Amino acid sequence: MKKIINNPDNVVEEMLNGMVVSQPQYLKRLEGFDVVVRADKKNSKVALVSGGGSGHEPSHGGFVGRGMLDAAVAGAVFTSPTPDQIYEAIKAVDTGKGVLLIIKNYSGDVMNFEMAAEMAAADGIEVEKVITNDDVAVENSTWTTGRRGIAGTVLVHKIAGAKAESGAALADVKKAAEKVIANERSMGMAIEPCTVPAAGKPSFTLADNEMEIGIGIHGEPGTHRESLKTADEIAQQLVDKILAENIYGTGDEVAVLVNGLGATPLMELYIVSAKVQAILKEKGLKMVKTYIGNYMTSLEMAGCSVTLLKLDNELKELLFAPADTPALVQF
Amino acid sequence: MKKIINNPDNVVEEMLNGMVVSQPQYLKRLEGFDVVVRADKKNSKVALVSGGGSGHEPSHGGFVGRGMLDAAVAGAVFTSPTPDQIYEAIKAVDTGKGVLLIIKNYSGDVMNFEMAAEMAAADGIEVEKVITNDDVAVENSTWTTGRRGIAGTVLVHKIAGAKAESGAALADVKKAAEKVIANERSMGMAIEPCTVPAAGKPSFTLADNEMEIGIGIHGEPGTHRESLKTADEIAQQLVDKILAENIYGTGDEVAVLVNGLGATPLMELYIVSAKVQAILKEKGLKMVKTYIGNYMTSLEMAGCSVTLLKLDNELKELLFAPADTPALVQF
Amino acid sequence: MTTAKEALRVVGQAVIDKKSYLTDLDQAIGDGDHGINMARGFESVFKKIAVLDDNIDLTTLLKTVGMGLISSVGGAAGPLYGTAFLRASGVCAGKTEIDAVTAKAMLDAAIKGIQDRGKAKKGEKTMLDALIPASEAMDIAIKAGKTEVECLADAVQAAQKGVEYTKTIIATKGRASYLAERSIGHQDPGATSSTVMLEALYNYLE
Amino acid sequence: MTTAKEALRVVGQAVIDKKSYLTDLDQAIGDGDHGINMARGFESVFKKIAVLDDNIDLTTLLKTVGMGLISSVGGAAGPLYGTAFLRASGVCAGKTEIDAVTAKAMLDAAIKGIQDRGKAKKGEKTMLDALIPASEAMDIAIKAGKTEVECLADAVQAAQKGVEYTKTIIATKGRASYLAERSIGHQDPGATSSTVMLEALYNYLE
Ligand SMILES: Nc1ncnc2c1ncn2[C@@H]1O[C@H](COP(=O)(O)OP(=O)(O)O)[C@@H](O)[C@H]1O
Ligand SMILES: Nc1ncnc2c1ncn2[C@@H]1O[C@H](COP(=O)(O)OP(=O)(O)O)[C@@H](O)[C@H]1O
Ligand SMILES: [Mg+2]
Ligand SMILES: [Mg+2]
Ligand SMILES: [Mg+2]
Ligand SMILES: [Mg+2]
Repeated sequence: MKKIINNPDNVVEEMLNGMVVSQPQYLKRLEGFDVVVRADKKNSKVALVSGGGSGHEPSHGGFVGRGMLDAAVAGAVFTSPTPDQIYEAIKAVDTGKGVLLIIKNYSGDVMNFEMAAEMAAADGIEVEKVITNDDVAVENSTWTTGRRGIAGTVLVHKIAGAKAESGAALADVKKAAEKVIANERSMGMAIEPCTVPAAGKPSFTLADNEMEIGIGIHGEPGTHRESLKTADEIAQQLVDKILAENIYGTGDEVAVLVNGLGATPLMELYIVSAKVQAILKEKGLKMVKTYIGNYMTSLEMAGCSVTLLKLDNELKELLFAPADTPALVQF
Repeated sequence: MKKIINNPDNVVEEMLNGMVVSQPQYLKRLEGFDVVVRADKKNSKVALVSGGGSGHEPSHGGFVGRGMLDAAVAGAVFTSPTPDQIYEAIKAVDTGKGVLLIIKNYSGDVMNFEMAAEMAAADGIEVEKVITNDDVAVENSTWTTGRRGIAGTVLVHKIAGAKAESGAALADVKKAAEKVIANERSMGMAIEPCTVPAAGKPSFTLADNEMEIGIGIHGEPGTHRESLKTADEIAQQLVDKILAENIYGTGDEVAVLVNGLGATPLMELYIVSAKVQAILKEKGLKMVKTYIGNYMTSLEMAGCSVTLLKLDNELKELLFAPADTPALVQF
Repeated sequence: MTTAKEALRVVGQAVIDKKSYLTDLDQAIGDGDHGINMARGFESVFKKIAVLDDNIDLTTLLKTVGMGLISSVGGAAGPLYGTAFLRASGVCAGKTEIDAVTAKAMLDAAIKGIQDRGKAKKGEKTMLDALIPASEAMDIAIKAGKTEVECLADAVQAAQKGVEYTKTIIATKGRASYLAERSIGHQDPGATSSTVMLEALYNYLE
Repeated sequence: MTTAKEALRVVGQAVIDKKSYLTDLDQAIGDGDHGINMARGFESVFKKIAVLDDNIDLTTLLKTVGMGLISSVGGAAGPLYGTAFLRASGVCAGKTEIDAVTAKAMLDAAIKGIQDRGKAKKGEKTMLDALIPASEAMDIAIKAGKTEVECLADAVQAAQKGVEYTKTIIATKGRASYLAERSIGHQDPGATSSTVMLEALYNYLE
């Protein structure tokens, strides 16, 4: 394992410290907890709390700021945070207008956030939750845990964040978040695995000519392994799987997120994006906004995911609304 | 070589295409050339042109936009662009107020940009140049080519860009750029090499317990090799070398750039930044702004660099001025 | 003399000792953190129970363990095992001696807690595939009039068989479910850690 | 019969053939692109001269080569070799036969061009460490009354020695200068490509 760290057991603590001392204009630490909150004064609005295991940076702490999240809770690497931490985050950011929890669909995340929500509700805090599940690699059947939440979660942060900033009520912020979730799908792949610091060895191994398709964001293996293809073929494969969901049609306005998993150079993401845009254009979709870069990573995994979000007027306006966070600034 | 590409010989072309089709609100391609220019209407101001070899994304195309560059010229991977390309960029962005070339100090870059400047001057375009040389890994002696330009170049884009946007004359924009260059120093290191697509194999090899210190941004070996240290020791080593330049003193206001070389997770950059901030604080410096992320990369090299810039009132104001580009948005 | 605290220590230490084994199992079909999570959890629990009286009653002890696991493990295993210990704690309240019937009632409460939280049932390739068979085996053993330790021995054997069984099925709950067919051939980390705990308890009491 | 165009083709092809060798040399002490750059340059030049008359005069040919290299090679080598060919082209203007004296004058003009652009001198571990000794050897050969081909043979030998010499010195110009002492033991890629061109020309004419 080759990493620029001090101690595998301290990476989350030291990272959170690095975040707040480096960007005090955006973030402050909830003393004693693995939680970062907005540095500016709380204003009376619905508060957004997200989080999950660490290792997905800039998610989620990087999206704490005006127009997006109010707090992010950081678990151990790839491990959902515990309920007490989430509970503290909820208490810290509630202004009496209620709190929306944005949870990625993993058994662990859902259970821990739900326990925290129960604790906060017992305090009389109004808490609602949405569960992101954009990953089409995983079949959504009544038998399974359902699709995973991956990079599309960031678009939920963005749009629900803008809705909350507009002064909307908790129910409406939740509705906007759910609309994003209903209209977005993602699909990812990797050419190199990652190494959980405390585990010390790669989560899987790939031969020089292999890639994993349908990869998640926790170093877990994907749905299957194939021989390495060209960027165009990869883009085609990811987009085909998304389009097969049949929710995107000619004339639809969409946002695109070409997300790097951590170690993939922007050059490669641009090459993938070129093909993604070409396919979507051919299909008659209108790309009104594309995000390209590392938004939801998996430590130093090399690979990428593509997310598509169908926009109506409300979502489009919220997507384009200003945001000012460490990892996403728009105006 | 494992990359998400189509053809090693087409990466620059496909990347530039990906950039403009994905972010048409920011960028357009200079038809027939490896040049991206601002998509918005030219307004009458001093124009800034930078560029260099490709493989440093988001540098430089990612910094084309309001408050930063007007054009970026992309050479082959790690190879300075040719004079004819640079010349076209200059012609495309000049509004009669003159053009400032921001060149990283490499023989190739300097020669090609100078030839282009001669061609443009022959057309009657007023052209000035500044040469960035922030890398303290390389001794600056009269015998050598002088220090290299690395990540600090982005801060020159930012500050000279803000100065130009303010309507300043070419001489004053140049002066601001030179002030940044005089007051910034960088130092980098790597734990994994990168692979130039057309070369097909890593630029060097490192054992599992080795790192390169004093690394550049072109996959070239660094000044020396050491056994891998902790993040704190690495941060100390990089900062010590920068502080040894004796231009930063107690009470000085500084901007810090903790730059990833491409494959280093943000988590690691935050851990490094925590230590960098601690050392500088101890030294009595005031960190007024920190940038953390992939600003000047070296393909999928794993490693980082630290840049320090001493600010006076003018530089500080320009640093904090708005910018709206694909890779840096501030307001 | 055996104390509840000492028994718990032995059980926790067994899990900590299997940290990399459990992590390896989770790397194959999950995200490679189960051993790390559980070891972090029991180390945290050890600190919490260190301040308790050596002869602390089982109910208080298990409640401390449950709360401790919930606030230190995270992931799926944290809420599940945490809830399991809390529910078991409820069953033994006021009791000084734990007979086989009480032990089984505690195990069943734990299982119920895991199911309330995780919504899984037998055959979904989770810790339940060790725990439910363990409970069933105990039931039979109790009815056959076996001693406590014999009952526990049967429970351990059933749990071990349950772990083997998890190799043969597709996961439909937890992270491993994302692998579908690819999860076949691998044993479930959570079923394994459950069995490790039962084994340790048995070895200690025997 | 030899034509300028054919000679140029042979020289360019020799460089293209050494693409990976030159790139490997540049990986050791530079950024690993010299062979790639030069091959891209000559491939582009080949396309440009393909449309020229087969008996095109040397001046026009060299000018095309120089312009072609400048607009396709990039890096340090592009402006340097490009300028070199342009300057050489100036010297042979109007000449139909190239004797040894003219050849040396062309080489000297090329060297001067490289120095005007790159500000380097002998002993800095650059292409000049092949080209300047080649010129010096030609000078001696001409004074000794040798034939053109003999003069060229001596130039090639001197260039080869120059390449060997670059292994022994520290680079103070170009990217390799960043390596300081670490550049010792490695031969300069640019000196090598210069020598490859001279060798190819000699083999063709001989
Ligand atoms: N819904 C569930 N019900 C019961 N057990 C579950 C459930 N989901 C996961 N598990 C158990 O949790 C184990 C994984 O725990 P762990 O690796 O610590 O958490 P995570 O999957 O969040 O990384 C699985 O092996 C499985 O036994
Ligand atoms: N200032 C200079 N004068 C003469 N030759 C130089 C100079 N700088 C570099 N070179 C030559 O250029 C060669 C490197 O060319 P190349 O690798 O194509 O360019 P770059 O260094 O920009 O990647 C070196 O081996 C050296 O011979
Ligand atoms: Mg986990
Ligand atoms: Mg180069
Ligand atoms: Mg796990
Ligand atoms: Mg080179």
